[in-house]
Amino acid sequence: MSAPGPILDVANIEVIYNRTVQVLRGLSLAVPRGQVVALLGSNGAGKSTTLKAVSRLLEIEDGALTGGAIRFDGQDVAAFAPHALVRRGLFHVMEGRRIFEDLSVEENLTAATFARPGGRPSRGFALVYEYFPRLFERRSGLAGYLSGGEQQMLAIGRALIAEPQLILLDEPSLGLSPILVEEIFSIIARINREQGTAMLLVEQNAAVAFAVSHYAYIMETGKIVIDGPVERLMHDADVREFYLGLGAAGQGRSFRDVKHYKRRKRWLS
Amino acid sequence: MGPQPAPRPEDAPAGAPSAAATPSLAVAGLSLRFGGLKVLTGVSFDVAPGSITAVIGPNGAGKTSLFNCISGFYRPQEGTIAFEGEAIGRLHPPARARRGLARTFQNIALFRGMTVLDNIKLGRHVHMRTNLLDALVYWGRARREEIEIRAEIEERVIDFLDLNHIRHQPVASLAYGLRKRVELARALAMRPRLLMLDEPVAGMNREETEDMARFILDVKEEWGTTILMVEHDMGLVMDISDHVVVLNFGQVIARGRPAEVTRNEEVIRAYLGAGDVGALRARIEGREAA
Amino acid sequence: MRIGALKTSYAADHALFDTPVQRAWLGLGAALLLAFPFVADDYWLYLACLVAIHVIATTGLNILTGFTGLVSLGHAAFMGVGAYTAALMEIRLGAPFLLNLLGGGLMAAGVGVLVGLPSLRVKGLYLAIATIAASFILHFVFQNWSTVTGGIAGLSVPPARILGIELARPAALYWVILPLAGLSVLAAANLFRTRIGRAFIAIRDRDISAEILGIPLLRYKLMSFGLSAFYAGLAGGLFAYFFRSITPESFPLVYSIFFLAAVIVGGMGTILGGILGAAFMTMVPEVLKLGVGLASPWLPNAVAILSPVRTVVFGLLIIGFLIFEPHGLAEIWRRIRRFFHLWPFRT
Amino acid sequence: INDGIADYVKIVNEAGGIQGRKVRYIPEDTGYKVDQSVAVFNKITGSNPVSFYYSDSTGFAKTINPELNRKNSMIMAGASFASELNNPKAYPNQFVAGPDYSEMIGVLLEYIAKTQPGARLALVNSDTEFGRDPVAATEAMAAKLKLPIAVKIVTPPTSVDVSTEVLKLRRANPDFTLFHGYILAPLPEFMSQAKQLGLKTKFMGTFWSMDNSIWARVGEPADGFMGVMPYRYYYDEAPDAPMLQKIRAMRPEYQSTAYMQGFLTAMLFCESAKRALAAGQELTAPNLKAALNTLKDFDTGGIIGVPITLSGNTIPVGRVYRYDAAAKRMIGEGDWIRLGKDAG
Amino acid sequence: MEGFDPLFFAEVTLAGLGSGALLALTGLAFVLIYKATRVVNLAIGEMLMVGAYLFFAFAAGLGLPAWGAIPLALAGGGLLGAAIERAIIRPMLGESPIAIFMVTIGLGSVLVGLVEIVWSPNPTQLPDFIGAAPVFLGEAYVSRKIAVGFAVACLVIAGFLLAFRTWRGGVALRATAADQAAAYSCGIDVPAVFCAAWALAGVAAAAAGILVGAVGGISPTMGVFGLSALVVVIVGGLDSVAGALVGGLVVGLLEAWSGTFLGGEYKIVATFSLLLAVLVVRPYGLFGTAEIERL
Ligand SMILES: Nc1ncnc2c1ncn2[C@@H]1O[C@H](COP(=O)(O)OP(=O)(O)OP(=O)(O)O)[C@@H](O)[C@H]1O
Ligand SMILES: Nc1ncnc2c1ncn2[C@@H]1O[C@H](COP(=O)(O)OP(=O)(O)OP(=O)(O)O)[C@@H](O)[C@H]1O
Ligand SMILES: [Mg+2]
Ligand SMILES: [Mg+2]
Repeated sequence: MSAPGPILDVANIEVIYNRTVQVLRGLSLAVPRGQVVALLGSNGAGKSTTLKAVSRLLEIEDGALTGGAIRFDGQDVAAFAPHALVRRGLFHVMEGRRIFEDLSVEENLTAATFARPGGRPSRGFALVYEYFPRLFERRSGLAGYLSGGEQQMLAIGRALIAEPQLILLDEPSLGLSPILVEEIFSIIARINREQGTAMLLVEQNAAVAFAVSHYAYIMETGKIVIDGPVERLMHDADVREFYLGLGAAGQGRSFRDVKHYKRRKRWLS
Repeated sequence: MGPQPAPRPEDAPAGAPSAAATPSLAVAGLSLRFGGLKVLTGVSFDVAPGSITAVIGPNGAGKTSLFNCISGFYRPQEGTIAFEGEAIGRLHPPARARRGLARTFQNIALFRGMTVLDNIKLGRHVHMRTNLLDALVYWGRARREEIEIRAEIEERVIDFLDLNHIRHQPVASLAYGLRKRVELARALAMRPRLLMLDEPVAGMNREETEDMARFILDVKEEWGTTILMVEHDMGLVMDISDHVVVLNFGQVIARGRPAEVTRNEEVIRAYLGAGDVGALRARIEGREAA
Repeated sequence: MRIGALKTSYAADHALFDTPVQRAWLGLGAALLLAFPFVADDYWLYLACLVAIHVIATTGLNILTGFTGLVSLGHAAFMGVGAYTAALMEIRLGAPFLLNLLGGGLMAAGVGVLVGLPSLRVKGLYLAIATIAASFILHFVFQNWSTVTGGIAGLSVPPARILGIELARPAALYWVILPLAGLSVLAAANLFRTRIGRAFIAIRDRDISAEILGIPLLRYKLMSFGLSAFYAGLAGGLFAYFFRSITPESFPLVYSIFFLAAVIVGGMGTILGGILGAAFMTMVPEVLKLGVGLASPWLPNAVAILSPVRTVVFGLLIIGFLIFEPHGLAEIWRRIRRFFHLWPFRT
Repeated sequence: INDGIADYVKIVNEAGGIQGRKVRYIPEDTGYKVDQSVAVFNKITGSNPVSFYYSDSTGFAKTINPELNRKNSMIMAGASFASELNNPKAYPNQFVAGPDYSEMIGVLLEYIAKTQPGARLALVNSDTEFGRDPVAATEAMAAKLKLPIAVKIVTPPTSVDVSTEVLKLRRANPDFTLFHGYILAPLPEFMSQAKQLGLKTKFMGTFWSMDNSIWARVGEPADGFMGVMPYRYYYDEAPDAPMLQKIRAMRPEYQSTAYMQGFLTAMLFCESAKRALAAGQELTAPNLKAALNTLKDFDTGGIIGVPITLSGNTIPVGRVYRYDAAAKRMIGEGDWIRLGKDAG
Repeated sequence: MEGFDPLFFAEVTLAGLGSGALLALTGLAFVLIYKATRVVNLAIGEMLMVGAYLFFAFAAGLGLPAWGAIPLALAGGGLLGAAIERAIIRPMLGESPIAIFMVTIGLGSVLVGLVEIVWSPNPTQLPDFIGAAPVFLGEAYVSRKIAVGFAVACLVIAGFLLAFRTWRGGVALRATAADQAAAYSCGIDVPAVFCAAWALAGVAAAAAGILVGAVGGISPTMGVFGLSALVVVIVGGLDSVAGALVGGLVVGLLEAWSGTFLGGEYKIVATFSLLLAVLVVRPYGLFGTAEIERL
């Protein structure tokens, strides 16, 4: 690799929707090459918005980047159209899977071949089917009728076709059964390890996210509030309480015991 | 409402289905097919009045389809559904709603063009009498009824779910977690006797999940509403449900108290996996090392 | 600047016009409309009546398309049904004027319900096209059921009478048409304060979930079709008495498009939008004509290109509004109001 | 039309007006939409005292009739030749500056009966108010003249492809095919397909499809097309047509048949005003109409080839013309035909 | 009609198939746009009309021979399509289907008005470029123009059918239609796809326009032909190329038969009744894909 810097560098960005609602306020983060970085935060904090800003899909939703800079592989993403970014190796797996429901599984993968500059993935679809044998079984069925987990596999499979340098993954565990969460995350870890693909992972399930990530950021209302290597964050008391649901002593806390009046997060006050 | 002692599943009187009381909901031999695809096969289970029953199972097992059968959107080819002793299998969805079946949806289904308050009011629809003529004239019955339900909703639902500050906002502008809460509010406005929740905490972090858990428990305890819920968050299911039904490929593979179910080998194989993040991490790292 | 009004009861929160300022404006508007016939000439009264008729029809279409989300391109045909019914009741039965209007409305509602029947299965734009089909079939009936509709030659309608007074001129009809338009709009506004209006909107936003929440889809879709067609029929009845002659060509497909355009230009799903849209779209050709009149000294063939220019402007208005102000005139009006609300502090 | 009216008005005013009164002409475009026309009517009559109104369409003529009768202050003529208007009882204040559609067909039928007795006819009409107007009357007249009708064809207003209709025509194999309710399309296609099929039938049309310039653009396939025309063509150099010379002097380029129609209408308007004023009457509708009805063998300055008489609400005259592609002109065939006079 | 004449019936049927092919070609233009952009384009008839007028301008106005004027007119149609996409469809991305549907209605009106201003509202004829010698199939007569139209339409549609089977662009088209953001994220150049779809549709519409104009003459109101094409695509299914072909032929036949055996005034009712019947039985047309409705 030529450039030594991080594959993705987000500096102080601000995002406004519909010219009225400011969602990001000076957010910065970086993804080193070949690493998995987790981005956590409560609902509506702006995690998905951050990813959309990076992949430039923001404009479609009437959002605009009003400040800061985003550099992918050393170049400002503002210089590229969304599809051009994809062809340069930045793939965004969107929230809610967003597979093409009335295309077959294989056609969904074909659609992703547009992400390859030459049009053909170097190993065809073999790589995808190797990671997700289940997709191979259902390759000619309509994607709309896949189960949630299979759809998520397909969404990640599309990313693999592109052979990207960086994958933005938005809540891959959303609505998946525990076993599938495990499976998907194992594969995510495997892809990162075997292909050397860097990932920026947005996740609600902090526990599994920590399991695959090297570094994590936690954001609230549009900015980063804590960040650090996963090892360190896992021992932060607030993170343990609010993201992992662990009591001070480390044991799990039952939902039945949740008080009506709870301690609020320190960084909000 | 202050913190109350939460009854443990073990000592809840209606915790497990008992032969004596009429079950709130009784599903028997339900089968649903789409063309050649068997989505549900011979599903049977009861929901005890006043309990929280969780339906779990792998993706595509047919949980949402089961809900759709119960609320009448899908027509199962075989089987019966009885609600509080009455067979409702042939009723149209609105008729079921009128009998007290309310639900939320897996992919939030709020009405984007309405405010929070109107969305919630819509839940009262089935219990209102205003007809077209009343509505056009407005003065008289329609007005009386509108003001009546407004008062009831404000006092019972909006205060209860703490939605005061957003009642006049259009739902489109709300954050995800709040939308889920508005959906719950809309279902509660239907004065449900059975509340069906399809993945109420999906996409929520730990803290928000805790809030939702509290609301669910409060609904059960303060309103005495029976709850049937689909959820993948095993932490939540374990902690708050009284009874668990496990579906796999459209069939019930296990039933019972949460603790029993989680020990079931088949459930672990099909659904839970190791279920332990520490182990996952260890496995991933182990492989990395290898 | 106005300070936010505090409400002390739920009833107050439900009122249509909730502040004294709004009521004052409303009173002023009503007074102007009352005074209008005494200052305006025939031409302006004619336009006022036509606008009012279009307001009724547009509000009806707005109920169906703007609020219930069912696109209809058969609105002019429903209007035709109302017009023919009213005319026939007048000619054949000699029934009284207001009853004929009601009859026209009800008959149109019946036909509307019939046309709405496929709406349970046929969705979205497929439905829109099905209504085009219905409109052609109705047109065929108007044209070929000659013994009743007078065929292609149509029907001539005697002037309306109320209590023995003949209402032949716009100046006289104004006193019937305008109150009817007012009542129609008020009734529509009322509707959306109640469960029925909410059900319509719910169907527009997500019909399947609405059904599961207890709204019988077919019944409400048909209700919306029927009500919308009733408005069209009422407008059609007035049309018959206003123009005193109806032919199948009086209710062409472009007339339906005109109403749809009025709904969009005014603002889909707002009551005010129906009024503004109808008035705007009715007035545009007149303004254009004025413009051509002014231009004709310089452009000798201005009159000749007026017709195509009108066609172009009609299209551009639709496109322009949809692109630049999708929420229509009602939204512009709202912004203006907000501006004065906060004035002089912020824009 | 507009130009025709304007020109005649100019001629009159340059000649000092009607008994010293100038004539003012207010043109407005309505796009042939009834509500537009009514708006215009109200606008003009609301702000001007009007004696003559030129209307644009049959629909409008019918719509406004009650109002016209109520006002009783003006008379109206227009672009419509609808047979229905030829009813002085129902339409006392309107007239048609020419034959109505039925009478146009009548002219054609008389021509046919004269040149080829017993010829078989095909009637082709568009499915519009305009197209269906003379059908019933045509059948009656044809029966009277002993011309059998071999086939009746109705084309939908939007249809462009006429092959199936041509097939029908071929089966019926008529001697004459009478079109009514069209301006141009689909006549040329009918004619060229029929020629390909070797049909011998002769094609005929009515006023609105008789304009020279339309057929000039069609060119070759138009050759032999015939039709009825109540006025002379712009280029007609008949010696008894001083008005045409005047027109040619005013406008050097070809003027359409519609121009002639407008011109004649204006002429009749003015003539009626002249006569009414001469009789010392006010310009009210009954007076104007009465004045109009006094027209007996009135000389139109050659716009129409024979002196005209208003009968009922119309002027039932016309002449059959045939298009000659080589000359690029409509050429007169036979004499002017006056219905009800020359007919046996 | 007296008795049944098989030859006559065959001729009517052939004529019906011929005009059906023209309908199918127009339907194809419609389907292309719908497939890629989910836009129900009510202005398709007007695009067709503009295509015919462009040919008229090149052939009669500039006096070019047919082989020169046709490609120019087709290119013009394509440009028009692309321009429409750029100017009014792209700003509408993400709006409701109803709104976009209305925009195309507005567009139709603008096109008619512009043509009337440029070329006057009067109907005219296209210069003849097909020739007049009739074609006989066995004993049955077929108008030459109709025969040529049929051949061209069938060739074009067959070409598109083949392309959609094998060509990757077909997937891009459908993916874009299904979810623009997701298509972007797969590296598909969404604006380019949109533009291409509209341009291709413009070409197809212009081709149909030239053929229709050759048969029936041209006038600013010839866009109503688009209404019949609308019936075609509803019957065939909005998103199916094969559906356009089948629907076109079915509607063409129905028009021919009803026009001949019932009378011309029944043509429109017959086709629209067919439309209603199909919709009630198959709400998404004969070959259209049903929307996936899940909760
Ligand atoms: N298209 C949009 N228009 C207006 N506001 C938007 C839009 N998309 C998101 N928002 C608002 O921006 C805020 C952040 O949204 P975002 O989707 O980035 O949150 P998130 O952190 O991804 O939350 P979640 O966990 O629910 O996915 C929310 O308040 C949301 O309501
Ligand atoms: N309308 C339908 N037509 C065809 N197949 C359907 C339909 N609805 C559901 N299915 C199929 O039925 C199966 C069960 O789907 P369902 O949505 O009930 O799963 P689920 O248990 O809710 O899964 P998840 O946990 O992912 O929500 C799936 O394979 C799905 O593809
Ligand atoms: Mg998100
Ligand atoms: Mg589900």
